[in-house]
Parts: sequence; structure tokens; C-alpha cells
Amino acid sequence: MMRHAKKREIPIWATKPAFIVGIIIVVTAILISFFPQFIAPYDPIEVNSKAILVAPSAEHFFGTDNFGRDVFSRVIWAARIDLQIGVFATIVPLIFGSLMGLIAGYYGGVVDNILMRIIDILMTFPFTILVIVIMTILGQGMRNIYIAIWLVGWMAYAKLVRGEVLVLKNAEFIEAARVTGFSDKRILLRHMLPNVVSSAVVFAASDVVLCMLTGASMSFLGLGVQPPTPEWGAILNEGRAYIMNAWWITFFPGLFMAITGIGFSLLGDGLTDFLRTKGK
Amino acid sequence: MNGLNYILKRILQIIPVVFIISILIFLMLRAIPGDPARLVLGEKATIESIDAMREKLGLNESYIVQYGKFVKGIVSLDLGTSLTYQRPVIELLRSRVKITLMLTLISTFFSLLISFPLGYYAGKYKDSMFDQIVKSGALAAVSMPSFWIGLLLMILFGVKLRWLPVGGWGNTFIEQIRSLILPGLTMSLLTSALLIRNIRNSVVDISNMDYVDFARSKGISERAVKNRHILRNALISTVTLLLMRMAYMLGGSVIIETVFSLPGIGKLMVDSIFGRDYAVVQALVMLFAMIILMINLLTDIIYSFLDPRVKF
Amino acid sequence: APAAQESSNTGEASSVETEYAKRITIGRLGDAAYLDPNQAVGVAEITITQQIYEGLVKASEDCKNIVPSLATDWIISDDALVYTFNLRPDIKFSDGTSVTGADWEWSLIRARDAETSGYRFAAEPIESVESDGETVVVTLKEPSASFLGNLCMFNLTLGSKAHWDAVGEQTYAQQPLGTGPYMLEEWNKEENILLVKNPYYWREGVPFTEELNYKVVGDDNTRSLQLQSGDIDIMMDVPFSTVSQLEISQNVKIHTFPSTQIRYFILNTTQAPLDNQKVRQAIGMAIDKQELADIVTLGFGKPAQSLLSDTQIQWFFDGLEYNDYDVEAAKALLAEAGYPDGVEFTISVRSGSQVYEQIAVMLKSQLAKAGINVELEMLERASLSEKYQTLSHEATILQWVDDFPDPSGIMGWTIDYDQCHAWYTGLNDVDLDQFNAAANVELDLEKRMEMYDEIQQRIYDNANVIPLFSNSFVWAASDKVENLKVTPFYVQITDNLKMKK
Amino acid sequence: MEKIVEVKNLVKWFPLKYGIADKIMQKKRKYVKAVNGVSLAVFKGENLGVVGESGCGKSTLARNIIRLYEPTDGQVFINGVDITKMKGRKLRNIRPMMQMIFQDPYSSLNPRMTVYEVLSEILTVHQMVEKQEIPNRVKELLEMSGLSMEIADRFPGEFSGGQRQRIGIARALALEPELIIADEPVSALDVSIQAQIINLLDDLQKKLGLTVIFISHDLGVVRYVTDRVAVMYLGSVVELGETEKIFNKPYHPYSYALTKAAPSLDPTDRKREQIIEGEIPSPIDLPSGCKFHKRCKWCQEICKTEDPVYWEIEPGRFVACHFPLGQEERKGE
Amino acid sequence: MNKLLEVKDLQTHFIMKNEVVKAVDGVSFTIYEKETFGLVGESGSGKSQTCRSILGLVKKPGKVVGGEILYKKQDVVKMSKDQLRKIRGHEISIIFQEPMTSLNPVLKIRKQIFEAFDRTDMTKEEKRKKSIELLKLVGIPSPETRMEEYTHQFSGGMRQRAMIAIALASEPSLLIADEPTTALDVTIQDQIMQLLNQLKEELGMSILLITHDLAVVAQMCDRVAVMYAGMIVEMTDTFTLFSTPRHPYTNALIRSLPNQKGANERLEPIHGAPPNLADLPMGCPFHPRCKFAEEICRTSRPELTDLTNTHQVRCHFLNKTVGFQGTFTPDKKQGGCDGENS
Ligand SMILES: Nc1ncnc2c1ncn2[C@@H]1O[C@H](COP(=O)(O)OP(=O)(O)OP(=O)(O)O)[C@@H](O)[C@H]1O
Ligand SMILES: Nc1ncnc2c1ncn2[C@@H]1O[C@H](COP(=O)(O)OP(=O)(O)OP(=O)(O)O)[C@@H](O)[C@H]1O
Ligand SMILES: [Mg+2]
Ligand SMILES: [Mg+2]
Repeated sequence: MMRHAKKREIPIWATKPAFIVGIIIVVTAILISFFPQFIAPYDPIEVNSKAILVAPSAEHFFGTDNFGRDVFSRVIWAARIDLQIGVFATIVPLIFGSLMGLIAGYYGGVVDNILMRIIDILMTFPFTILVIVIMTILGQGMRNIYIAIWLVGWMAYAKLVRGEVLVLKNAEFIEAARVTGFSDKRILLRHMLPNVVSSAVVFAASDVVLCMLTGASMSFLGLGVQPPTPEWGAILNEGRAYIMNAWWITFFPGLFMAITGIGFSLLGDGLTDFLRTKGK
Repeated sequence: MNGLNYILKRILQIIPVVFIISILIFLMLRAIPGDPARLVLGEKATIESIDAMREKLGLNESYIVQYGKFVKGIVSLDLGTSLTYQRPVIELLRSRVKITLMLTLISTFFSLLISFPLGYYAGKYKDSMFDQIVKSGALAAVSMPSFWIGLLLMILFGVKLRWLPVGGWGNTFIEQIRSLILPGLTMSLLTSALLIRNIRNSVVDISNMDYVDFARSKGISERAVKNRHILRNALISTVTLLLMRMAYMLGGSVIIETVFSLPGIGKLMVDSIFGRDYAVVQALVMLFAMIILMINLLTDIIYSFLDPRVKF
Repeated sequence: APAAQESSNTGEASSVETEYAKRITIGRLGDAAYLDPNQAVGVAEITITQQIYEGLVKASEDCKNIVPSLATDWIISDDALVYTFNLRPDIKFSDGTSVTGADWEWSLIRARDAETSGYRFAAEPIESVESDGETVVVTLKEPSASFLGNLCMFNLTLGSKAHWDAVGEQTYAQQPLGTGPYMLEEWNKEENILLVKNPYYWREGVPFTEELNYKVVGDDNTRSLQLQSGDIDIMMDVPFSTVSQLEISQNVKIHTFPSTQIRYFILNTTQAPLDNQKVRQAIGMAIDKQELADIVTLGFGKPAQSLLSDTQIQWFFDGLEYNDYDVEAAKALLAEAGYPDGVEFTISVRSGSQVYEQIAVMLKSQLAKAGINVELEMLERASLSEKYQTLSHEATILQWVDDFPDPSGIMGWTIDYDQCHAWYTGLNDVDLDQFNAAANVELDLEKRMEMYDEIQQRIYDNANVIPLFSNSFVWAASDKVENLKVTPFYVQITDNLKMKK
Repeated sequence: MEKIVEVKNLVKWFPLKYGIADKIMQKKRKYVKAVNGVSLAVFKGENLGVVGESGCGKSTLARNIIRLYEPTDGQVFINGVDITKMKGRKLRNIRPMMQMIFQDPYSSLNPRMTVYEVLSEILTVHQMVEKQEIPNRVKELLEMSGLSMEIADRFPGEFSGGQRQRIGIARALALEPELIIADEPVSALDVSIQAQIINLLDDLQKKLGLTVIFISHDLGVVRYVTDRVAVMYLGSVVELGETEKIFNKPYHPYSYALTKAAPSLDPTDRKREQIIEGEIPSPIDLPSGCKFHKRCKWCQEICKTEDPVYWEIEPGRFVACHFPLGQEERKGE
Repeated sequence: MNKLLEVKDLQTHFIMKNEVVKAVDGVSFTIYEKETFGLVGESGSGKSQTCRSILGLVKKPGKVVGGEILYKKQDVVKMSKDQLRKIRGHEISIIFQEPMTSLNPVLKIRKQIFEAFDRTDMTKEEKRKKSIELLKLVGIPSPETRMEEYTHQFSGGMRQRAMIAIALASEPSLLIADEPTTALDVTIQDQIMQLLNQLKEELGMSILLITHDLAVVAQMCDRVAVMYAGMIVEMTDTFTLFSTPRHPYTNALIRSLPNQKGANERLEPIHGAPPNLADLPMGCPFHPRCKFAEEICRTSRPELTDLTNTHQVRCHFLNKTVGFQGTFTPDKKQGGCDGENS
């Protein structure tokens, strides 16, 4: 039993170095993605037949690729695309899925049943396959990657939030809100949502990474972003052919991808601690 | 009784799900642009020959008739003939299902092998150096595309060390197992990372439970505490997660199978989608649906077996 | 390499040539669908069927001449309608059964009538076929200048009627039976195709190697790694991008072969602004084909101006008037065409193909300099075909490899509107079409060559199909492999192919 | 005396899952029979205690009265109005007059709202006071509950259990209710804090003229705070009457057992006998006859088969027993 | 009487990044053979950590940082893991407060009992017999079948009984019961208390009973220590404690309980809340809540002082607190004071 309130003067996040690292990485990634033009020394898509497959040097920090394009500039510009994929592809399912989960969990009954059946059915398509089918129907391209991930991605959030709602529905403060005579809408949005959304948000942080990976997989299957748009997964995929003689083409985007992924995961982990502690 | 109830219910549920899936996939396939006949004949085909082919393939019939044939096929267990391979679909599936299943099993095995010790000790020595390293390693593994990791593994173990074949599928059992090691490992990395996280957190949580201390207070060995109490309980959520991942791995095997050039159903699925091989895609989707429904059912059964508190 | 070791175990006792491997493993990108030359055939199928089936005549290894194959010689009637071929005696199928006249009649007629064949045009001129087992007499509907060339095609080959009768069409495509140097032993879909030496082959001592194992490896990169690790001995069609890493790899040798392959920029003339000939010509001028070839082929290609490959030297028009790369002129021409501010269009590219993708990227970059703004749209094969069919694309990139020593194939393809909307450009140049038809029946070689010169020029001027570059075929093999040979028509000559142990 | 709450024959059953196999086997549908025909009245201004062991249906009864649950059967009247089937807006309008204080000081407050937000939200939504008056009213409520305005901007996580319970009380008071249902308001608190909360509730009841239904399993507390007490067992009230009288002279063997089982603070008064055996049976398969008979020392044949009637054994005193303790004659004979 | 367990100046601290929680801060007491020793105090006063320290079961950031725990003259603190394991469950057993979480939910009760025999060389059959015996002893009906069930099929009282049965399996000399009845209903609490008393009698063991319920102490214990903020503030025999408590905290605790009053009298709560163990107030830890606090209480921490040789109190004003009233008057103390004496 916890009959004790723990008072803390130091904000919880400050005691979590991992969380701080996560924040630093993500913020840096976001900054990069907002202002690639100030960092990247070259045009990321400009072909230069005089500098093909140049090894990393002062002129080209990360070397050049088979088109003579500056890998550093491409990697920097790719941050924008990848973050976009990660964030856009996550945010819509986060919102839509959370709302569906909220409604289904709270009202239960038929609404819940229908939603869960839909999810059951869609879940029997393996995720990757479903995305591929949708991509082939819609055609290649960024926008369609989003749509495909949206169509599939919301279910995880709906399930997650629904589960939380089912637990929370019986929490005494929700009962208190009902006893107070608040409307369902108010209970759902003011009382329920802020408490259930945190785990969805935490999940979203790691989902960002998975969405970026899905984007990369699509590039691999030839369904990804349109070349010559720089995207880490696409660069990795294109650079595979040169792995033995021009490692830099793939090494750096891989590194950036891993670091960004770690950043988001750390952020998510940290958020868990942060949000949970706040709740207690 | 409850268990029986549950299983009956789940089995009955499969019927409408499969039915709806069959409609969905039928329509989705027809929504994809691209003419199968044309694909079969290739770019140098003339318009008449394409039309002849469409006639031959029954693509000129109405959707209702086509769907009817499809359903009739399923019911009579005749999955039709592959357009691209000109073989009965069922025959195509036979060898491939085996490959993908073996791949999934091997990577499941690797996942367990990797994640249990790492996860357990990371949880036990929470916040230690070891924990930090395992955690960041897991995070890094999650954030790199599998085709890339697979490539690195191939270069290291296939080209440089020459321990294992670079992709491909063997004829003898030993060869086949050998050729599944690298893809299995690649595939298991993401799952391992997820499992490690789960196990670590479970171990941390469970170690805090009174029953662990109570078990210790009986004076039993630390190993018994670990196996009987901590791991046994950590297994519950882990196995559920693992089985969920298995379903995912089955579908996500596409990329691994392509990279490692394994003729499994993942790759077949993608090739067939690209090749508009309706019969194969339809059959595969139904197969996937069945497998996943089975895995779900199995998950629930295993779950209730592992956790006696759960009464469906 | 495992494959080589394996063969050494079994081969040692039986063979005298102990120092050569019994089996060579060849890594290929995709599996074949059918092994029937008269069903839908693509490159993937041809590479195998050409080892199993043979025709009356074939193209010489340099592809410049037509040489005997199953026919020893032939007589063409004066009206050019009746072709009489004298056959080699005692030819057997690989199952040991003898070839009969019925097999000939059936094979050639089937090539004309098989509905599902994409290459019926080659057999189209045939009126009738008669054979007594010693000669084959082919009567044409009308004279055809290219007919003997057509007979070099892979679909006008000899198959066993008895076998077809016995197993039916569907199985026939899976169990081919011909007279070629190899026969099919084992076929695991998407895994491998194992060919073994045809014991009844009519050419003594050929082929040298007992078994050819074509292994399917769907990923180029993996394939190249397998070559380096020794899992495969020969890598067909090495992507240019992979060459550089194979070059630095020990024990691997790069082989290049002259080819008739050319990549083209296809412009759909039914879509504005590409309906404007000047715009198309401006596009042609704005492309730096040299740079394109350099970057994409890394030295294995050179700019192309004519529709025809210069490898087919007698048909290639070396006097072609063409425009050099000139951005300013291109801009001027665009302005003249009424687009002073440049034009915009989309190139639809087949996804998953590195070469196409690279060409597209390069084109985008180069054309931008002339104020031509292109968007790239990657589509997988099926969606793209759909677009071609309905002419809803704007521009695309395609390639051609000749199959027989005559230009009529590609000419018909590029000009004939009915066949495929003039190669998906939608240009219905009736006059040119008629001219081409005339060239096809012109029996005077000199004259015919002149006609094709003119056609090449007219196509160039039409600029609906812009040749980009030609390139060699690039294969790679273990340095133990000897006599690896591929003709410009992409026929693998396996007669003397061998590999040291 | 004016009845503020009247419960007539209230029944609340929770259905258990009923699956396909059950249907095939033609099994009977099963229920958790949490409340089985409770009738009682609460008078204005009184403090009615409800005691009983865990799982006997105390909370379920309370939740039915306050209409968090919809009764399976029977009726609930609030100030003479039947609210049993009320729904939606109507129900919401009647809610402010009855409020609840919860057991768990940790889960009863929204962790993401500050104290001020919690209170002002209620005042705003129900338009209890003018907008500009809200801060004053919040201050008043907090002070009434023994807190100060200083803490208004903090989150519940920053408070101790006792303080949280005070916030819970302030929340309940914000709507100026007539009736407060306190479901084990102190059982999660430390003994030293319990007294603070009990005193607070006591003061408020007197000051505001509240009616309180006080649910507890701690007999000491119940004896101290309540005027009348209802003893529940397996979903039924087995005895009801004035607190002191029940404690001094219980009629029902269960009430007797309860009062005796509570340990005394006097170490010289150590018990050596077992007062009651066994545990409360499952509410799914209720025992036949008197539901208490399995644990009753005085059990007779009739107790096993016949459910005793709930009758007024003396004015204001109700009991459901065939052989009330200290009574010679048996009801109905 | 023989000393069974002697705790001397035990200090168990939770050392965290930015604070140190002194959960147990210099606790000393002795348990004699065959006695029931009570440890009472509010939540968070360090009771559980004291008893966990005895078995070396303190959780991670926590550590015994000082003091000795002598069990039969051997220092448990210094023991190796193996030595400790020999003590655990064999010499000293423990039962916990929450019957819901103290038994492994996924193992059958049988397995959990059998574990207690892990290091004996009993055969399966013997283990079975012994288990059945034990379950019968603690009053679980039809033990043969109940043994094959899981904990979720047990009610709270049953689980507590099962836990006791397991704890008794190796016939320990000392049973530590950490709030064994807190989570239970009065009727069940009563049954468990009776059971513990009866077992103590039958098996001749000592019990260290931890509780926050003074009534339980009054009913069960021979001697008691009252803990506050990780320290013992008063320690004596039960009768003295309830008749003449001498520490203001003990007194206030007794007075704040409702069942000592008639219904009309007002309860006397202790104001404020227990202190934060990571940041104890200067001086006497109880002074912010103490009615009698004076300047010295704010500045200097009182020592545990012998009032008599069986009564220790930690207060600066021992004479001031003479008039405190207990729950009964000492002259009533004739009858049941068996067992206790020292
Ligand atoms: N929402 C519900 N669904 C199903 N069963 C329920 C529900 N709420 C309560 N029950 C069951 O009804 C019975 C009575 O529960 P209730 O919570 O009213 O008991 P209680 O007297 O308040 O017990 P406690 O002292 O433990 O709070 C219990 O067996 C409980 O399991
Ligand atoms: N894991 C931990 N980390 C930090 N502090 C802890 C931890 N476990 C216990 N404590 C602190 O140790 C102190 C003593 O705890 P302990 O469990 O001994 O209290 P208790 O007297 O048993 O209380 P309760 O009646 O709640 O069981 C508490 O203030 C608590 O905050
Ligand atoms: Mg309750
Ligand atoms: Mg404790």
C-alpha cells in the first residue's frame, strides 16, 4: 500500500540521463530536418560526373555516391523526409486510433464489438503485406506511404487505448466524474483521454522508428519515395551495391538512422517514466 | 467448460472472418491497376494475344462469376492455378510454406536464445552498465532496416569468413538449416530487441513482487528463484508478445526472403502481388489469415496455460 | 565453392577430365515461367530454352550471318515464297526418340498459331509447312525479306509433337523436350533450374560441361556476394553498379560482350507538350548522352543516336544526321515550339530496376538545365504496363535487344501503331508505316539497307523514341571459368564452357 | 422523519460470461448475485452505517443508490422520486444532490488535474456560482475540508493519503449535496490520519446537515460515527437498527460474530474462542435457506432450507433470522 | 529466557541518486524464545524493512549499512549467501501482508509448498504427506484437492493460511509475520490470529509480529516495540504499553482510535502526517506532531532511555508523560499475564 506521497524537488526528467540524450537526439534531428539547407553544403540531388564515388574527405565529409552526389548533403536532407514519414505516419493513427479506442472502450457493447471485429479481420493480414497491397493499389510515393501506414497503423493504438480505457473506466475518479453528473463527452475528453493517451504517445515514439523502417522496407521493394529524393532507407538500398568499395554511401545513413531510432526510443522510454511518475 | 466455450467461439469466429477476408482481398486485387494477361505475355505482346490470354484466364468474366469460382475453389480446396508459374497453387505453396515456417521457427528460436539471458540479466542488474549496453544495443537493432543488417551479416559470415552460405536454399536438411541461420538471425534481431525490453521490464517488475521474496525466504536456491518464479512469470507476457511477433514475422519475411534469396511464401506473396497472380495472392492471403487466426488461438491457449488466472 | 566440391565427389570416377568441374552454377535474377518457346517468353525463359531447343538455322556468334543449325543448307525459290531446307540426318530428341517430319510441321505451325505467344509475328509469313523428315518445305503467304532471319528466333524451334501429345500443353511448358545441347533435369521453382547434357546431342563432344545449374537469386547484391563467396560460379547480367565491387574482388573476372542492347527514352506523343515534335527534339538535344552513359554504365556503354545497334553493322546507318548535346539550342527550340519557359512532364519508370532508376535520375538532372522539369514516378511492372496500354503515361524508359540478324523486329515494334501504339509513343505515322512494310518485303539487300537508313533517320527526326546509349552485356564469373560466351543477341554459347576445379 | 433515500427490494446481479458451449450444453446462465433484495430507508440528517465482510455487496448497494449501476430489480427513490430507470440528462440533473466519497485516495483523483481544476470544473459545469466567484468558492471548499488555498495548484500525486481524502471530500461538497455516500473513506488511511478524516466528516455532517451513508468494515469506526447501522451478508441486509443497540445486543448471529471478532485494545481481554468459522461463500451459488447457515453456530434444520423473513423485531430494528439471539419465540410461529 | 534474535543498532538505508531514505535508523531489540514480539507503527515507519533485513531480503537500492543481527549468536548481516539460505525458511520464516501478491500466481499451491522442502531429501510422497499435514494444521479443508489449485482459486484468508503453512514447513524457530491480517476481514483476521497463537503454542516458536493495528498487538503480543520514522520510540511488555504508555506518540496513537470512546466523545487525531524518511526533521522526529514539543525537541534527538529495565522510551520528557492513560487500568492486570516476563 502506498500511503505516502513522495515529494521531489528535482524534476524527474533531469534524473534520467537516457531521457536527456533522447531529447537531445530528437531535437537535433528535428532542427536538422527544418534547416537542412544551412547544414548541407551541396544540393542533395545534383549529379556531378567529376566526383563519382569519392571517399570521405574535407570536401565531402561523407564522400560521394555513384552519381557524384554529396552523401553528407543527402543524409542531412534525408532527415527531413524520414522524420516526416516517421511523424506524419504516426500522428494520424495516434489520433484516430486513440479516439476509436476511447469510444469503443468506454461505451463497450456493439460499438466495441464492431471495432474489435474490424481489427480482428484487418489484423489477419500481415502488416507488411497489407502495406504492400495498399501501396500497389495507390501507387508509389510519400503520400501513399502515409496513407498505407495510416490505414494499418491506427489499429495498434485503438487496441492499446481501449485496453487502458477498460481499466480506467472503473477508476474511482472516473466514477466520481460520473457521479458529479458530467457529460460523457467531458468525461471522455477531459478525464479519460489525458490519462490513457500517455501510453499511446509513448508507443508512438517507438512507432516513429517502425514507420521509418517501413518506409525503408518500401524503398527496398521499390515502393518507397521517388528517386532522387534522399531518404535514409532509399540511400541505404541504393548504396548496397557499393558496399564493398564505397562503404560510406551506406554507413552514414545507417548510422543516422540508428541514432535517430535510438533517440526516439529513448524519448519514448523516458516519457513512460515521466508520464507515469506524474500520474502517481 | 470455459476453455471449450472459448475455443468453440474462436473457431466459429474464423468463418465470418475468412469470408470477409476473401471478399476484401478479391476486391483489393481487382483494385490494383495492371492486367495479369499482359504481364504473362510480356512487353512485346500484341493486343490480340493479350485478349486471347484474358479469355483463357477467365478474366473477362464478371467479378461475381470470378468471385464465385474463387469461393468454390476454396471450399473444394482447389486453389486454382498460378498465372506466372502455371502450376496448381497448392503445389507452389507446399515447399514454400515449409521454408517460411522454418525461417520463422528458427528466428523465433534465435529470439528466445538471445533475449532471455540478455533480458534477464539486464533486468536483474537494472541500470547497470550491462543493462545500458543491452538496452542501447536493442534500440540500435530496432532502428536499422533488416535488409541492411542482413547484408552486413552476409558479408561477414558469407564472404569474409565463409562460414555460412550467402543466401539460397539447400537440398539436404543440413544445408537448409545452414542457409536459414543468417536470415533467421537477421529476422530475429527486431523481435529480440522487443523481447529483451519486455523481459527486462518484466524481470524488474516481478523481482519487486512479494512472492519472489517469499520464495527466497524459503531458502531455495537462487536458480530456482530465477527459473520457477521470475522467468516463469516473465514468460507469460513474453510468450504472448513472441507469438504476436511470429504472426508479424511470417508476413514480414518478404524482405528477408528476398535478400537471402529464399523461395518462401513471403517472397511469393510479393512477387504474386507484383505479378498480379490473383490465384496465388488470394490463396496466400487466406493461408496467412488461417495461420494468424491459428496463432492467435494458440496464443490464447498458451496464455491460459501459462497463466492459470486467465479464464478466457 | 560447395557446388564445385559436390561435383568432384560424384564426377571423379566417371570422367577423364578430372581437372574440370562437372557442374557449373550460374546465378540468375529470376525464374522462368514456362520453358516453352511458344508460350509467353521473356529473357528469363529464353536463356534456358535456347539451350534446349534448336531451329533450322541460327545466327552466327557475331550475329552478322545466318548459319546452319538443324538444316544443313536451304534453297529459296525465285519468287521467294518457298523455302526448302535439307535436314541433318539422325537427329534425336534428348529422350532418344527420333525427329520426324510431323514434329517439324507441328513446331513451325504452332509457332504461328499459338495464341499466347508474344512473338507470333516471326512466324506470321508462313503459309504452310511440309516435311518428310529429310527436308522441310516452308511456303510463305507473301515474300518476306526477313524470313530467314526470323527463323533464327527462339520461337521457331523444333519440339517433340509426340511429347506434347502425351503430356498436354500445360505440362509441356514445364517439361520441355528438344534437341539442344542440354535437357531439363530438375526445376525447383524460384530455386534452380538444373540442365544436364543431352546424351543424344548431334554435335560430337559438345557441350563440355555435364551440368548447368541455374540458380535463382532475386537480389543482385546477394548474387554478387554469392559469386564472391563461391556459392555461384557465374553471375549473369551484372548490374553496372555492382561491377566495381566485383572488380576489386579476387578470383572473380568480369566478362563483357558486345550486345545489341540499347536503352531508349520513350515519349508519348499523345500527351502535351510531348505531342510537339520540336519539344521532343529539344529534349533529345538536352540530354548529355555521353555523361549519361558514363555514369550509368560506368564505362560499359556509349551514346546511341540510331534506333539500331551498331553491333548489327550492316543495318546500322552511320550517316545519321543527329544533333549534338546542346542545352542552349534545346532551349531555343523549346521557345520556338512555344514553350519559352520550359516544359514539365512525368517519366514513369519501372521500379526495382537500378539502371532505369539511374537513367531517370540522370535525365531529371540533365533536363533541368534546359528548363525541362521532369517528375519521376516509379511504378512496378504491372501498373506500368497498364499505363502503356492506355497510353496514360507521358514518358518512360525502355530497352531493346535484338533476337535475329534483321532490323524488321524493332522497326515493326517502333513504327507499327497496331502492334503496340508504336512502342507506347502513340505516334501513328502512316506514311512511315507503309514505308516500313515495303522495306520488309524488299528482297534486294542493297535497296533494303537504304530504306532502313531512311527509316532510321525518320525515326530520329520524329524523336518519339530517343536512343540513349548502347552498352555491352556484363557478366562475371569465377576466374576458373573458361570460354564464357554470350552473343550480341543474348544467346549463351555453352559449347565449350568449362570450369577448372 | 423524512426519508431521503428509500430502497425497495433492490437486486443487482452481474451476469457471468455465457459462451457458446454453455448454450450448446444448455447450461444455465450464471450471475454474481451481489445484492439480493435489499430494502432500507435513510432518513434526513442521519448517518447510516453499512457493515459487512469484503464482497458482501456494500459497494454495489451504494453504487446502485447513486446510480452508477442500473439495478437489476427493485426501486430506488431519492426524495420520493424513482430514479431506478433514469437516464441521460435527467439523471445528470439529479446527481448533484447525492455525492460519493471513495475508498482509495490514490485512484479517486484524476492524476492530471490540479486541485483547483478539479473543483472549479465542477463549479463551472453545474454553474454552482458566478464565474468570478469560483476562486472564492474553491478556497471556501478547501478550507472547509481542512486544506488551504496554497495547495490548489498542485497535482494529486503530491499529496499524502489524508490530504487526498480531504480533496475528495471537498469535491463531493462542491455540489452542495444533501446525501453523501462514503464508501470506506478511511480504511486506506493510517490510524493516525483516520481520526482526522472521521472528525472532519463528523463536523461537516453537523454543520451542513448532511445525510451520510457510511460504508465500512471497521466496526470501531462504524460504532463511532453512525447513528444506525445495516449489517450486510452475502448481498442481503441481515440486521438493521440503531448502532449502539446493535453493538450492545445483536439479534443476528452474524452481527454478533462481527462485533465479537473485532479485536479489543485491552490486552487483558484476550479471546481464546473462535467466534465464526469459515469464510463468506461465493455469491455465484448462494447457499440455500438462510445464507449464513453454513457459518452459524446456532444453525438448525429449518435454516438450511428456508430463507428467513426480514422483519421488524422491535420498533426500528429489523432482522432476518429464524432464531434471533436472546429471543424466545420465532417469527411466524 | 534465551535470546533467539538480537538486533543491534540496525540501519537499513535506501541510497538513491539524490537522497538517502533511512528506512531503519538504529533499531535494537531482542526476541526471546517462545515469545511473540510486536512491532507497531504507521505506514512507512520502517517495520517491513526491519524484518526484511533480518532475512537479507531488502530490495535493491536498499542496504543494511550498519548494525548486527544476531540469530543464535551468529551475525546474519555478515553471512554468505549460502549460510543465509540455511537460515531462511529453516530457522526463520516469514509471511507477508498481501496474501494476493505473496504467492506465485502461476504455480500450484503444492509446488510452492514443496519448494520449502527443496533441500531436504524427502521423497515426493513424504513431501505430499507433510504438505497435507501442514495445510490441515492451518485449517484448510480438503487439502488434497486444494493443494492442486492455484492461488487465484483461494480466498484471501485461505492464501494467508497457505502462506503460513509454507512458512511452517521447516518448523522454524522464529516466524516473522509482516502484517499478516491487515488485508483481511475482521472475521478472518480473528481466525488467523487464533491460528498463529495456537501454532506458537503447539510448535514452540517465537513470532515477530508486525502490524499497524494496536488492537492486534494487544491481542497477540508479549512484548512490543513502537516504531516511528525508522526508530523505536517505545519498547516494553504489552501490558505496560497499554496501561501506561510513556511516549507521546504511543499515547496519541491509542487515543486516536475510535473504539475506546463512547459515540459522543470526539476523536483525538494526531495532527500532520508522518515525516519523509529522506528528510527527517531535526531533533525528535515526532516533534512536529507532538503536543508537548519544546525547544529541545526541535534541536536534539532523544536517545532510547531505560525507564525500567523492561521499558525503554525515546523522549526528552519522560517525567512529563507520566499521566498518560492507556486502554485499561493496570490494577486490572491480574489474569492473563502469562508467558510474559523478562
Ligand atoms: N462490476 C462488477 N461486475 C461483476 N461482479 C461485480 C462487480 N462489482 C462487484 N462485483 C461482485 O459483487 C460482489 C459484491 O461486491 P462489492 O464490491 O459490492 O462488495 P463490498 O462489500 O463492497 O466489498 P469490499 O469490502 O471488498 O469493498 C463481489 O463478489 C464482487 O466480486
Ligand atoms: N524500494 C524502495 N526505495 C526507496 N524507499 C523505499 C523502498 N522501499 C521502502 N522504502 C522506504 O522505506 C521506508 C520504510 O518502509 P517499510 O516498508 O519498512 O514501512 P512499513 O513500516 O512496513 O510500512 P507499511 O505499513 O506501509 O508496510 C518507507 O518510508 C519507504 O518509503
Ligand atoms: Mg467495496
Ligand atoms: Mg510493511
